[in-house]
Amino acid sequence: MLSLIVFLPIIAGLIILAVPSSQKQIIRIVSLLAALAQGVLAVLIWKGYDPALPGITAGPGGSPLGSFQFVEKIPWITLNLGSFGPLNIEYFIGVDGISITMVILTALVSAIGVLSSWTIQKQVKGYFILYNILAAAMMGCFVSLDFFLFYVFWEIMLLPMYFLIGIWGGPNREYAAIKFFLYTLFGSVFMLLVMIGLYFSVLDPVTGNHTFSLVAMATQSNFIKDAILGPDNVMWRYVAFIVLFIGFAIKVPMFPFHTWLPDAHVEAPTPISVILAGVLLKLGTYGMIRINFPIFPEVFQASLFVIGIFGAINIIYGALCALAQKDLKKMVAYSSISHMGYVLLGLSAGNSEGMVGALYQMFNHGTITAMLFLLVGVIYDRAHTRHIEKFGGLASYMPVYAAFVTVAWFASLGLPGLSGFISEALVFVGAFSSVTTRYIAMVAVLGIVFGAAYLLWSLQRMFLGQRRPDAAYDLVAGEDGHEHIHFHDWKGKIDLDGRELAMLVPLMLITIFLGVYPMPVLGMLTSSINKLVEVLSPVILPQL
Amino acid sequence: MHSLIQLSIVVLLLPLLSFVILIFFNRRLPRRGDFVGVGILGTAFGISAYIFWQVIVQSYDPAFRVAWDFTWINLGNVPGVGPLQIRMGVVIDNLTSIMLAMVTLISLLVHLYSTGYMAGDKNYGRYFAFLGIFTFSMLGIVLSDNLFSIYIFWELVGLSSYLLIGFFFEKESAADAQKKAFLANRVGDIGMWLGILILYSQFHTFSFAEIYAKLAAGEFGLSNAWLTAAGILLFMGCVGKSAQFPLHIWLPDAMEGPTPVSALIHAATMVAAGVYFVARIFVLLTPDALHVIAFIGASTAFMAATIAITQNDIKRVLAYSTVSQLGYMVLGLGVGAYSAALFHLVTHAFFKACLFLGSGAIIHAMHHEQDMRWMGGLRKNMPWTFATFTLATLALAGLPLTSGFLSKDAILAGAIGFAQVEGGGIYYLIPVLGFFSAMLTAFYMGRQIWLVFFGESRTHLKPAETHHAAHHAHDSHDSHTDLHHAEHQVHEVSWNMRAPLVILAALSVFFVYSPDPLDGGKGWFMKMIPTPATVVGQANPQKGSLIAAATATQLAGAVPEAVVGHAAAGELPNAASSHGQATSAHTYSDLRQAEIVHAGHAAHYTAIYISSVMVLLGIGLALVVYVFNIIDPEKTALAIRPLYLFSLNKWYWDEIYQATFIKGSMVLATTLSWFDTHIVDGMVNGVATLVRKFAFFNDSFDRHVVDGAVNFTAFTVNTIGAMLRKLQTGKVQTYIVMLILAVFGYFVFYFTRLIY
Amino acid sequence: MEQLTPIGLNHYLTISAFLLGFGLFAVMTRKNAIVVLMGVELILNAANINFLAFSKYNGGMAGVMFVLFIIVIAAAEAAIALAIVINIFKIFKSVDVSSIDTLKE
Amino acid sequence: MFELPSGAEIQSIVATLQSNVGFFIPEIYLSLLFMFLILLDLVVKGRKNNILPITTLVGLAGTLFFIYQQHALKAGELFFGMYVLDEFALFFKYFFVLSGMLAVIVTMADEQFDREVKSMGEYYALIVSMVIGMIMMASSADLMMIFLSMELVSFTAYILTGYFKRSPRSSEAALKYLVYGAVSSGLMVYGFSLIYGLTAETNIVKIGAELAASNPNSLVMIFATLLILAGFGYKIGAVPFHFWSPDVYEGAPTPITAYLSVASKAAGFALLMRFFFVAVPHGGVPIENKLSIDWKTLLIFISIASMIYGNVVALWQKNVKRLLAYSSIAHAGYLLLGIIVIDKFGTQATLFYLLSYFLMNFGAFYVVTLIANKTGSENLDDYRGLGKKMPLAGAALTVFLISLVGLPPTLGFIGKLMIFSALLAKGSLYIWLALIGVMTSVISLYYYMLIPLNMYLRESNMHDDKEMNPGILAQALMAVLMILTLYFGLFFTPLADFAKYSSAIFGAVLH
Repeated sequence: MLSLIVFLPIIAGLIILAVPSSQKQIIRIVSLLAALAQGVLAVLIWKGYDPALPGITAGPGGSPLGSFQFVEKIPWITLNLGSFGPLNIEYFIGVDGISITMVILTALVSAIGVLSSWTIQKQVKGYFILYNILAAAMMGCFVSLDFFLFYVFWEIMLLPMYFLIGIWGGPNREYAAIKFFLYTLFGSVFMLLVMIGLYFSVLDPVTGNHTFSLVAMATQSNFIKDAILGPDNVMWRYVAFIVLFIGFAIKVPMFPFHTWLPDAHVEAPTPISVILAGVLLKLGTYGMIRINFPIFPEVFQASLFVIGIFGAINIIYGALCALAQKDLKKMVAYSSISHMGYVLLGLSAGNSEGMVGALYQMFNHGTITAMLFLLVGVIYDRAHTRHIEKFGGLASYMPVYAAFVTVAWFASLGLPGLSGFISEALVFVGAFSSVTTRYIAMVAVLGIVFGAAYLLWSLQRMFLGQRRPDAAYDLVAGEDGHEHIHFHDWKGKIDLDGRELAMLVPLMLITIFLGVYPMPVLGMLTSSINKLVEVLSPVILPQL
Repeated sequence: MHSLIQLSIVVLLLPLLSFVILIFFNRRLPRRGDFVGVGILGTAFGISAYIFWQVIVQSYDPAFRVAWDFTWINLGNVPGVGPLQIRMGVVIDNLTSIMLAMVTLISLLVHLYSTGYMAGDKNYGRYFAFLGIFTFSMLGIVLSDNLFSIYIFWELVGLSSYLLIGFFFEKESAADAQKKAFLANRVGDIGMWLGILILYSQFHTFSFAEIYAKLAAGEFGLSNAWLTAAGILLFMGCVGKSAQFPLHIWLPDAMEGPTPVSALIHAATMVAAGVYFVARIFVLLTPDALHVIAFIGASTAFMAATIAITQNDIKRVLAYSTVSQLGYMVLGLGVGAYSAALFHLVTHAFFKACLFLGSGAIIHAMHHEQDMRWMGGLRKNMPWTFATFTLATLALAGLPLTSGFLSKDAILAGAIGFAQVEGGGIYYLIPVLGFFSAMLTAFYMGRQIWLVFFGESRTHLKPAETHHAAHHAHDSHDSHTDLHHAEHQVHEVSWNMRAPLVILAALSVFFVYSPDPLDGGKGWFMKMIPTPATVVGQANPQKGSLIAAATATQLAGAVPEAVVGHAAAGELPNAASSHGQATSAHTYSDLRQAEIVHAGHAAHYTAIYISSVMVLLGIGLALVVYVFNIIDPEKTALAIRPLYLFSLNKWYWDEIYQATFIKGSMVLATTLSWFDTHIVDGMVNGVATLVRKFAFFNDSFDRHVVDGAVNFTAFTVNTIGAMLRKLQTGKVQTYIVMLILAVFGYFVFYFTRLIY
Repeated sequence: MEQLTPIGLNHYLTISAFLLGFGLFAVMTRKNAIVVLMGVELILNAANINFLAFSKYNGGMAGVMFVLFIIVIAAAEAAIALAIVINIFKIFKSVDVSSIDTLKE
Repeated sequence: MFELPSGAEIQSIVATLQSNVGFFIPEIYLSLLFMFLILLDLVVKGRKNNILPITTLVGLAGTLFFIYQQHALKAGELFFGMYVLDEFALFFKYFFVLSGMLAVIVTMADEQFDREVKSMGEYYALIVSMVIGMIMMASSADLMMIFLSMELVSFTAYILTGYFKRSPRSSEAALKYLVYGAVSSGLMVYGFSLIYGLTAETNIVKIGAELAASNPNSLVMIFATLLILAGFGYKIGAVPFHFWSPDVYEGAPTPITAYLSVASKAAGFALLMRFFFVAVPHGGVPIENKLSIDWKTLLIFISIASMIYGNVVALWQKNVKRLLAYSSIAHAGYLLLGIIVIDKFGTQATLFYLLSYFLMNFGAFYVVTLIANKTGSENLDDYRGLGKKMPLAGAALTVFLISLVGLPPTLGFIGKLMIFSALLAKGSLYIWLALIGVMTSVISLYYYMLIPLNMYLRESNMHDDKEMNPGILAQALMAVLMILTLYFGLFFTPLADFAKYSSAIFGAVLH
């Protein structure tokens, strides 16, 4: 089941490989079908998921079953390393509350992404092959419970992303692409070392061999006391934690490792921005939750304050930078930096409210930001510019578009009744309830105001008031007396057309529904998060 | 589930229904579906009236309270806390039922009125949809039984006011105003949110009842300073919504919205929500917090009044009077005159709505002329409007026989009592400011009445171009004005705009509230809304004094009401004996409140005298200036020009904020983004240029990769590379030299290491 | 002539060290390719002397054998070297090692 | 002083020789093949037809069979300890024969030969002789044998490098290679002589024992070690003995470049491992003695220098062959990492890495050759827009480069994984080396990606987007190499087991 959802895009990619590159429509349809099938599978998995099982650590008897669900555990590679015993790498995937939300999100966003890739005209075949590889890799990251497997998927993501930005991107794409690549690789190579170190420090309680299994690593008693990353080796444990954290923080991206994000977003084509903001950023925080924190709980406890500080910096710094942007897409990019800051803050709270909020924020940010980037893409397709100052008064001429933008913008600034609010609220509730991060939370709330400021300001400049003299569109008097808007060299529908609605409406419905009744998602999270908080709580630390 | 609860939920959801219908289908419905809005609100009002009847008239119980809630978010079994849920629910008590009736009534009237006022607007249907969502959120605030849902609806009313202020979004001024309103409210909301967080972090619940119970039980883990902070922070929400100083700036600008909206949202209901909220949390406010509140209220009342006297825009005068009146209410709460403040909330809602709708009628009739200088002599053309407007004005000015007199007077009396109890001194500033503002109120309202209704029409005096501008500013939304625009003759508005005026005016007369035209305390309202017992007291509840304990037992049932028998009564016999009927029913759990209320009643008549004098002074002054022209306003203005300008420019608050916060944050933002692109992204700025010297291939790619973030590394790496590759001379003998050097070099190195 | 110490191991070693030095010097400084190759021969011969000396003083024939092979190898090397140098001369019209540096950064 | 051997002794010597010949079949077979090729060349008059290469391929393939048979034989010393036959040697025998075959294949694909030379003459024969030399390098256990085999390899390499007689670059490369090689082998021999002086032995096993027994003067020892390392280092092309490699790699015919960069480097490593693991005593004793510490520190320096230098300088290259040359220097550094941790796991990792390097480097050079055939250039800028014109070649080259960087799911990733695992398994002392390793591989990403960047992200300056087809056979071979790189990247068990099996011989020596 899970394997299917992971490898469906790969299959689609192979099919596309066989299709002659002239058959653009077929290629698109094939990938769309794959994405939809993924969606269906995601729904099935969601239906079959039992929210009672916590996950995070092994269930009774050290086996993942009874704790994780849809588990597939097949020995993949077994070597004899002589003195180090057999090297076991397993094809070990499964979901718990944390990953299943992300799985659903990924399926949703990649389907949306395929739809919005419809407008891609250049080298369609190559594009969709890479796109499908990317989709598969993302899904794989979220379901893999074996560190080695996770790492493989994690690295596989880089190359398609590099080409997708680099070939189909904007004018400055080379720079953005290589920057993205180098940054993320820099983060992940150290992860490789930590992974190896962990392998030599952890024993699988069942087989008694060294193992890459994240499930085994999440239990401190499985560590060899004097191993390189064992409980005794405090110094290296700290180093490993920091290294891993930076590796993930680059993906988040966390200040000061965020500078690749604005470039990447500005250059990337719309669907890739959607994927990037909708799913890829989540991988950073997901990695922290799945790997970084449970494996080094005591270090996590020690660094709560620092993480919180960085979260607050992200929130406010991102918001302020967004306030100063003239390029709409860059503004949205900085807004995601700001919103991911909420996730970090929630994690740093270290209590259930905060963590649930963080996870929920990940999900909501996925949907909302996808919406934002799609909307940016809509206007960019028409006007070929994203300069905020080059519009004005659009609301009179593109009412539907304006309505969607308004909802999306308000969702992004955390208006109650829309999903973003609940997650931010929970994050603050958690962060404030924990004594460590209380004062940080007090500062971070300023982000709420700045967030409202840049969003409302851009809304006003683009949609309200009158057309600006140097606007990127002209007004022509229609036959019915009213003025109509006209973009030069845009043949299509002025207001949102069917395809765009098909992308936006589902996201919007989800946003509103989850804003009114969050339990469908939260219900899956809570048990896992409570378990996680237990795992992380200082009381069960190994006696160093 | 109690039947009233079911009804109230229906009331809550009906306006939402109207919103949904109208936002999606208004273009398909006849008359853009305005009848849907009016009809639904009519129903809602009917139901709320029934609830009002049930609660207030039928069952005469000051402690009436029914509540119902459900699990909204279930966080499961949280480590360290146990099972944790976030619950949502509604509560009905006397105050709620009164508010319900008031809100739905005014909303209904405004809907009705708007069918006339907004007729022909191109977004007519959307307008009613917005009114619907506003009413929904407002009722949500009224009914919420916990802080979280109040915060949610709090933001939602903010949204709807944002949408309605910016209803004519083609006007830049409107767009600015809506943004300003939303942001100012957000600032307030931050404080409120933090206050909520403080309470939650201690009790892991949002529900009023549970929080109060736990507070009274002394479970508040932090110091009392935190509690005071919580109170003040929560009050910040009110500061934002009720436009208290220093966040009052948004309300006058909010007049960019359609006038009925100003009446509904920015006069009667939403701005009053702040006061309502403070009343809800009244019991957890510590004395220090109350002092802050009182002072802010007083200063707001005074400042707004001083500004109002010089404004020329008819709506702006009313807006500032609204701010000022809200100041009164906050002041009232601050001094502990709980019932009086809420009483004033209700009365003010009616007469201020009446005033706004009246001004709307005038503006409508004057073809969107808003400047009082160009009005005048309207009483002949618009008798109905004149009559109702005048009545409401008298109520606002607080002349006897009006509702305004009763409530304002009670507040002032409370203020005096408060001052006495707190031991005079600086505290006397509060009543003094109150009375002075009363005079100013009377003055500027008199001025307004006179400028608008008396004398001769001054339309022709208006400079043409401004007139033109004013007209064009508005023609965006109104087509039929253009027809009438040709001839300038003013006439009375149609029935659907007249009826609301009459109703509201009728509700501004004293006997609606109290048999005694001079004492609201004798009226039903203040009997039904007694001052609840505080759950904090002056002393730290942890001390577990007799009183606190008693309170706790009382509050175990979460009844925000304290009938602490002999315990307290024994302590204050005089309080028990010499209260008027209003309070004879209850004695108070802590001395301070008791004394204040007692002193307030003692001060009742003094208050009446002083305030009447003040009001008469004010009106007299107005007459002197504007009727008998004994004092020429222009001359005076010139004589005290600095003061005049100060008032005319609203104490320069906008300019100050513009210069400090807005500029500040913009500068900060630009600086940071520069920092981002140049410093963070280029580690060291000079590096980039330095590196270009080393950059060998000169296409953009490398120049870029060489500056930029990853590229500090790239820089060092490249430079090293550039230096090392010099070794590759292409001469084989250099290579050999290198080889020999390497071998013998290491040998020497090893040798030296061997020696040392 | 008792002050003359009999020729000992260290004499051979010194000689070979000198030879090595000369060889390296020639290889590093001489321009003519042929001379450079002669330097190489010097180095090899330095090794040869070492081997012979050691095999004399440590006993065993291995060193001697080694020397034989080295001499053969040196001859072969010389042959190949000359071929290449001639080819170089054909192309560059010079056998100046230091001037042949077209392949470089 | 040397008494003559008696008849009986001579008899026994002859007997041993006879008995040992059976262990020597592949080498003999290859020598026959060598001669046969020369004769065949006389027959075909060096005409350019596929007879010679095909024969070579078949012949080499045949060798594999004989090598396979040797698995059955019991490992041991031959010819009085001159020569050994063990799994380690077998591994490299396969390795060299296969790389020889690949070299032949690349040569067949390379059209440069048609332009540059009239007759292929003894070219293939030389390749075969080089294979022989390298095989003997891998299995020689005596200083003399080592020297001879190395020289055999070197000489053939000189000739092959200068095979384009009329091309100045080729000839210059040959000259530089010759001079540099001669000097460093000379130094090595001098080092040998010193060792011989210290131990009076030429067999490395005996040398090891001798050194362990008598604790020699470490100053002389380090000097000898340095000189010997100069010889080995020049074969493996590690800093600071690498200077010849960029020039030679650039000048030599591409197949030879590939061959040198893979095979002779591997031979150098085989020699290095055998010599130091066996000759330098460190083994059984838990406390490593001074010698091993000395040369280990030496190797650490060298490997760090190679990793940094190779990757950093490569950033500047515009010629793809030269770029790959520098990358091969860097890879020498990574390989040394595996040797530095003196244990079985490390050896296994090194051998594994050699295998992966063999695959990806040959692949890369092969694609470069094919591209050069079409564009006639190895210049980075001429790769613009090739991604569209030669889709498969582009994809394959990208895969090989990614593998060289060491990203999953490729073989190169597993190679790095095992090297780093070996380091980390050894303990915290070696983590810093691992850190340097990963850092430098991040740097390497940058210049490796320059090639795909030019191929895909940039438009070609000449605007004809017609596909260039390198021919079905070449396509197929590329695809096979690419798929192997990916497949073994995901399922590397067989290779890893083979590497372990081959490194078993050091079980006695290494703890």
